[in-house]
Amino acid sequence: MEDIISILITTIRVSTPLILACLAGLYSERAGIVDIGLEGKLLGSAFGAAVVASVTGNVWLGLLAGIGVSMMFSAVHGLASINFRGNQIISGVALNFLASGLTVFLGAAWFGRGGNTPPLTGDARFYGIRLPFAQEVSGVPIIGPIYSGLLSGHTILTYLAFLAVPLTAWVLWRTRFGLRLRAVGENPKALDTAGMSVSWLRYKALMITAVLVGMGGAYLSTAQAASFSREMSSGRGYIALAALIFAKWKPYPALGACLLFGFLEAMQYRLQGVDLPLIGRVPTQAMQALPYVLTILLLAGFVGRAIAPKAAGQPYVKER
Amino acid sequence: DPALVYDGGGKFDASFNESAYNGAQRFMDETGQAYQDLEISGDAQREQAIRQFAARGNNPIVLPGFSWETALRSVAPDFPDTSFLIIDTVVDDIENVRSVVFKEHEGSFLVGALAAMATESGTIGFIPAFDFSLLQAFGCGYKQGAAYIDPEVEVIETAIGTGFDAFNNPGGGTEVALSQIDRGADVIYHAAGGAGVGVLQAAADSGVLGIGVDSNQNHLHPGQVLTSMIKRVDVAVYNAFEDFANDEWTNDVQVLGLAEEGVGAAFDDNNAELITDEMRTTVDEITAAIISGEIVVHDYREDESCPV
Amino acid sequence: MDTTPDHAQRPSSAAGASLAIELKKINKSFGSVHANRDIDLAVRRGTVHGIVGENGAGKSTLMSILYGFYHADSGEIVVGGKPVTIHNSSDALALGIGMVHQHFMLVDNFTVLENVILGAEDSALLKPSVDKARRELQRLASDYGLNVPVDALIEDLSVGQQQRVEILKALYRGADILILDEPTGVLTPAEADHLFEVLKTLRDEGKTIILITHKLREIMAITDMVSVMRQGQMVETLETAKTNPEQLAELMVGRRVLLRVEKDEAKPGDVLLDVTDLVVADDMGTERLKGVTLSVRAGEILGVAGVAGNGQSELLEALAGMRASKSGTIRLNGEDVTAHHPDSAATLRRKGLAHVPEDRLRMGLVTNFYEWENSILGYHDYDKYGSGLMLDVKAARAEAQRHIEKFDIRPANADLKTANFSGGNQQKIVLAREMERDPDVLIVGQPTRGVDIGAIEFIHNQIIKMRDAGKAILLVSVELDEIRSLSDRIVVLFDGEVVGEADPATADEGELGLLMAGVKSDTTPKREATT
Amino acid sequence: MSSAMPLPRWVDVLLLPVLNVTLAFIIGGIVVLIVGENPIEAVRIMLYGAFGYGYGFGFTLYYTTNFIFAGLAVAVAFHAGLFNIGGEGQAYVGGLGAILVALAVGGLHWALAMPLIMISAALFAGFWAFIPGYLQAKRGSHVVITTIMMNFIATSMMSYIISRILKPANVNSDESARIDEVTRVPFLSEWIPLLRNTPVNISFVLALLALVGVYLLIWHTKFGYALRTMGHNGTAARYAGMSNAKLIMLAMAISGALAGMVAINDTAGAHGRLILGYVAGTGFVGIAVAFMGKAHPIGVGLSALLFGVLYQGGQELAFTMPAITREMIVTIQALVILFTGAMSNMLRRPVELAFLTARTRQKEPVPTERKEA
Ligand SMILES: Nc1ncnc2c1ncn2[C@@H]1O[C@H](COP(=O)(O)OP(=O)(O)OP(=O)(O)O)[C@@H](O)[C@H]1O
Ligand SMILES: Nc1ncnc2c1ncn2[C@@H]1O[C@H](COP(=O)(O)OP(=O)(O)OP(=O)(O)O)[C@@H](O)[C@H]1O
Ligand SMILES: [Mg+2]
Ligand SMILES: [Mg+2]
Repeated sequence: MEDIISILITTIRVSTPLILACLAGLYSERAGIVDIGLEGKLLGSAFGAAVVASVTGNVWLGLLAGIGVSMMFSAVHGLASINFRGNQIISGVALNFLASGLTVFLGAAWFGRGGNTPPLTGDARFYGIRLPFAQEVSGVPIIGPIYSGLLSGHTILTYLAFLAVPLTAWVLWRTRFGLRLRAVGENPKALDTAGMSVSWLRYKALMITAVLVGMGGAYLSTAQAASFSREMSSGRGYIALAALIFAKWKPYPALGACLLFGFLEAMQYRLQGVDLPLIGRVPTQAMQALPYVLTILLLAGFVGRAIAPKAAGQPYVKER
Repeated sequence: DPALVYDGGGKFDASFNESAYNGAQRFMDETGQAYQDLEISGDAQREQAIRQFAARGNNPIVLPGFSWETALRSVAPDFPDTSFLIIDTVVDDIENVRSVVFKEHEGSFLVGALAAMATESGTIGFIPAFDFSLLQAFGCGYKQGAAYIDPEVEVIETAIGTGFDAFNNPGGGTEVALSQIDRGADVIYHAAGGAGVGVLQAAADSGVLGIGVDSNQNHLHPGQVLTSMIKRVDVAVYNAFEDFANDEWTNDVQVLGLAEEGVGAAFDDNNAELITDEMRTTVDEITAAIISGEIVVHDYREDESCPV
Repeated sequence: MDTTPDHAQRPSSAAGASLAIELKKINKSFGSVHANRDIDLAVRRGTVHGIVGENGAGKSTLMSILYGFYHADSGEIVVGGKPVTIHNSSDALALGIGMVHQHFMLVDNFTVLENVILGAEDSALLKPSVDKARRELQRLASDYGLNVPVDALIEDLSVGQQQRVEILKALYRGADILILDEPTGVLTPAEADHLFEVLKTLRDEGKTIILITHKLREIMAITDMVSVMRQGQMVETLETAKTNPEQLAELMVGRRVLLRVEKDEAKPGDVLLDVTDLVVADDMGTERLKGVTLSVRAGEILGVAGVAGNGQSELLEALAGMRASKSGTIRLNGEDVTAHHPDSAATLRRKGLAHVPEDRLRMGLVTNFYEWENSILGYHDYDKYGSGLMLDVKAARAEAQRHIEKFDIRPANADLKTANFSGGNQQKIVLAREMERDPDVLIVGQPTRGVDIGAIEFIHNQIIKMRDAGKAILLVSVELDEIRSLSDRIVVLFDGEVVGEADPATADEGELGLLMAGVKSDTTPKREATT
Repeated sequence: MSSAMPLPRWVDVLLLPVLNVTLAFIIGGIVVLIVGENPIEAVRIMLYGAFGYGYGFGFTLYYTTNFIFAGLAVAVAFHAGLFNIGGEGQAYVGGLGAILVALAVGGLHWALAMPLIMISAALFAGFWAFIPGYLQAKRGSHVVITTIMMNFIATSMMSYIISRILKPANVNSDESARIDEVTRVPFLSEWIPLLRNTPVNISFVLALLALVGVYLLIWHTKFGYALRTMGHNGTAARYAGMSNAKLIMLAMAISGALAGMVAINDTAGAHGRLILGYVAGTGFVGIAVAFMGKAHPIGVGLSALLFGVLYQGGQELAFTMPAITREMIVTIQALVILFTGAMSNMLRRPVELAFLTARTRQKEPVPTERKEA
């Protein structure tokens, strides 16, 4: 039981940035903009958040800065793929490179620590929040470990990430914005001829993307770790993208997919060097490849053909 | 001028390369002697970097890291008047090369012993960046030290990643540390360079003890880092610069272990409260025993295996 | 059916009737193409105003300007007597202008309701708008006979129903002036009739309708006025009652056009294509052909009539070897060639089958290729175009040049990207490629879809020539006129089955129309019938 | 995209890319300014470092070789409508293929060994790319995702193989044994003394041949025709009787095999052994190279050279201007990709406009001016 709880706790922590990035990608791709630059945005906003948090000593300003950085990235991505009708994948790849170069370059120039920021302490980072009565309940069997151990004690960003899932579902299916968002990813012309601006709608979606992925980046450097270090996003943006496809661009399945990837990672840490029954000791590297192998198997086996929003990846061309 | 070319992890990796940098910096501060340094971005640049420095007359040239060996072997003979220092591997068949290697396993033995004495849960952790032999040598020494104190102590070992990029994944370090803590580890030793920052952070946040590596990392979380396994790369670099400046350069192989004070456990104000007198005494005894040869610490690199 | 124009009752030259729309000296260029040149157009309120013209004459462009989709380079727009500037479609909608585009602007995986309210929502939350739209659609349905299942997904609707959704969208937004761009291209005669009934009702209520079409029959049947455009200019505006198809055709093309197909009696020979009990499923696994049996002889044209979506596409693809059949057999020249494998298209070609696909842009052409590259599509691995692995570019260019000359493809430049040819010329590129192989069997889908009458004349003549040369031709078209004038025999496809066979010489349109709607002599309609 | 008024070809293939690269450099220059260095001087040093002397030039060619292979890999897949982001992993696995054969035939003269090593590297890397190709063709899994996953898997797998299997006991670093000197792909310096001590080797010639080969493959073979048909319009390919599934798998395998040639340059040549993580981003640079070169071999060759210059010149820069680190080079790379790849239309409009006005002004006096190349 305790083992399971502890793996699940790790799962939640590891999943948090994935969920945020995955939902971010959902808004963008639902609006018809493929965002392979999630990785770069995560990295960039992790950097922005850590820099500002360490300079000001205020983690909330850091969070804002993180979001600000991903906003800038989104703006460039929007400019390239909405205004200049460029290839969205190339734009994303370019942003990933940019984040990987600029963060270290600027970080080294500003802090002289090879691109890393100074460690964050005190108010400059997020801490776990103890839910009400967590202390009191902790002794109760079953409920205790689940409530006090599993559910309590995460940072505000984790709770926000989980809240963002139902919120996204609600926005998508119950609001005017959601209707238009879904439409613009399927058939932008339908919106255009109905008198709405395709570009503006897509920019709005990209801004939401930026907010969410900015929170994800801030989580990496100010909640999970307590400083920025180079390449710290280490592929999470790509995993989030895979999760999004796996979830067929739907919010609750996206949550499920991210938790699954988080769980695989948690298991991977857990099973290293452990003698498994029948199999024996599996090489570390095999354990570490497991989430990726499973992703491929799941994509190929279970999901079948994932049908993306029809207009995703295609620039909307409108002659004036 | 002397030159220093960093290994893959880059100048400020918070451990190995940074330690080399600190040595060079200290020399400059003390003597006013400037030096040149460079970070490389790929294996192809290794030879290029050395050759370029040598061609420009930089002398001596310091190469921290065993990955320099191949490049050094092809360049050094072309520049017989230039002196080279390579750290972490032995190149003894070329005239103008000095080699410095450390007995990391001895230092790790000490911190392993300290961890075994400090643990209350009977479980301690080791976190290498990824699975390769140098880091295994750290781990193996650590395990021997722990077993020396108490054979019952369990050592959990979890790698962060699979390649050099794992050195830059503090988030991974945090998660690995937390998962070890969840499994009961209450002292955790990392050999993960930059990612170790995440390990020590997680340990501090969770109220367990971390153990730093390479340079003295006790100050990162005062009172929450039990000790650090220091590896005096800085001293090796400093000495090289100094010897050259004083015309005392020797092309020899220096093996720096506990006896030479090339490795050791760090004690300072930051961890004073954590180290009991008894622990301190034990460490001193062990140190003496290792120096005298009474205790032989096995080096993983010799046969790629660990007795414990 | 009732296509009698009722100008008689309506005072068509009522000078007092106010103008709904007036366009003055509209100019619009795309790069070096001057699509609209000093266009003047006046549309009277409460009339149906037709616009005709060749492909590329500038009709759609003009209407897109009126609808705010394009911006005119110069000129003035007057709506209801007031000069206006229309920046975008919402301005147009606010002025009461609605448009049904040639290609529907619907979101396929949305419901009808969602499509209708999209862009016309009342509040940030959807619920109130949905409720309101549901009531409103009910009212519109009963007022105009525009019935659609409001909760169905668009992709599950027939084209005719989708078009109703488009009209409902416009009406829901309070459109007073309704523009329809080639609305009948994909409709059955029955659906077209129904559409015209709706349009008449709307007109009688005082709404103004602008109708773009290539079918002069429709112009004669429903419009009050008709404007003719040619090469970006407005040639004439006439009262429909005072003109005739021949005159309109000549105005459009600038020369006399033969509006009828002239052909001799067929001299059928051996059966070259023989299909028995063919069952074929679509990509989703739904059976679209449920046991089709038919045969085509040398020297005859078999017309396959039917409403789009009743299995024509699957029939063509199965015959062409692009789609595996679940059961049944296909014989070509007596040889069993039933495709079990989707790549057998190449094999069938070598056995003497040529295929002009329904959708030239999606299937028949690579628009990004040069013309010469498209002239060998499907035949690139013939020895003629290079031995072994290599491609003989010169030979392919020469082939293209032959096509260009023989089919009068314009512009006569094999090194132009295919995307830059007009629809009619693109169609000619495909036809030339398939016909020049001298195949035994030619299967042709929608050969003249969206093509102007000049090109239609040419294409029809080519098909007849092939027949007279002793080829077996299977022609699939949703244009009943085309089927009737070209075919020697007609079969009607409904819901994946052949529901009847007719002789084009004797069958009347009403009878065919009923068959196409699934009304076999005794059964009741399966799909939506005429309402 | 077809525009109503096509620009002359030279504008499209030469002027616009040059303008875009310039723009990227201007922005990069601003970043250089921010850290307090002189951008003009920086460019001068870079050019000197890349071309100014034999040693630097050798390195430029060496990098160019890698980028040509990586760029061609992406380009071939791109013509088939596939986006292969997996060059990195494919090149890595190709290294395994190269080293296994190179060690197995150790002692064999390089002229005989090289074809064997190439075939093996191509097979290994091709297979690594074939897997995503197969999954795309048969299961519809998007290659963009699967190639990314395959990169991660390659890292793990190779880490295990190198450090646990290939590494001889007597070496410290994680790398394989060395290839026999006679077997190793020879350096060009054997023939051209100017290139002394530089790692540029016979693979450079191979890369130039690959450029020609890919050109012929794409535009002058029937297979290339089929590939491009599918790349532009999969339905039309089906209509033409081509098997999309086969084409996808073949295109990916060829793409991977080209990426695998990086191993000939590095593993079998420059390094003479397989080193942990040796690809070091070359596969990703290939993406930039391919898109900047518009997936055309001439373009790929030129942009590979540009990146070669960036790399070698950047190294020179790092020597001379310590404030400018390797990350600066990555940043400029990103800007080049952004401006030449994703934002290539940004300057297009102004250029089109300029041409239109120039033309209309010239129209009356010189009506023949409209002729296009
Ligand atoms: N988006 C565009 N970009 C460039 N040129 C265009 C564009 N749309 C139309 N044109 C040009 O404008 C001319 C008029 O096109 P338009 O679509 O209005 O013709 P049309 O009369 O509607 O033809 P059809 O009967 O085939 O629908 C075309 O010949 C074409 O040259
Ligand atoms: N987006 C565009 N860019 C450039 N030229 C175009 C574009 N659209 C159309 N054209 C040009 O317009 C001319 C006619 O195009 P148009 O679309 O009107 O053809 P069409 O006959 O109406 O085709 P369809 O039957 O498909 O409607 C062609 O010669 C083509 O070169
Ligand atoms: Mg039109
Ligand atoms: Mg048209």
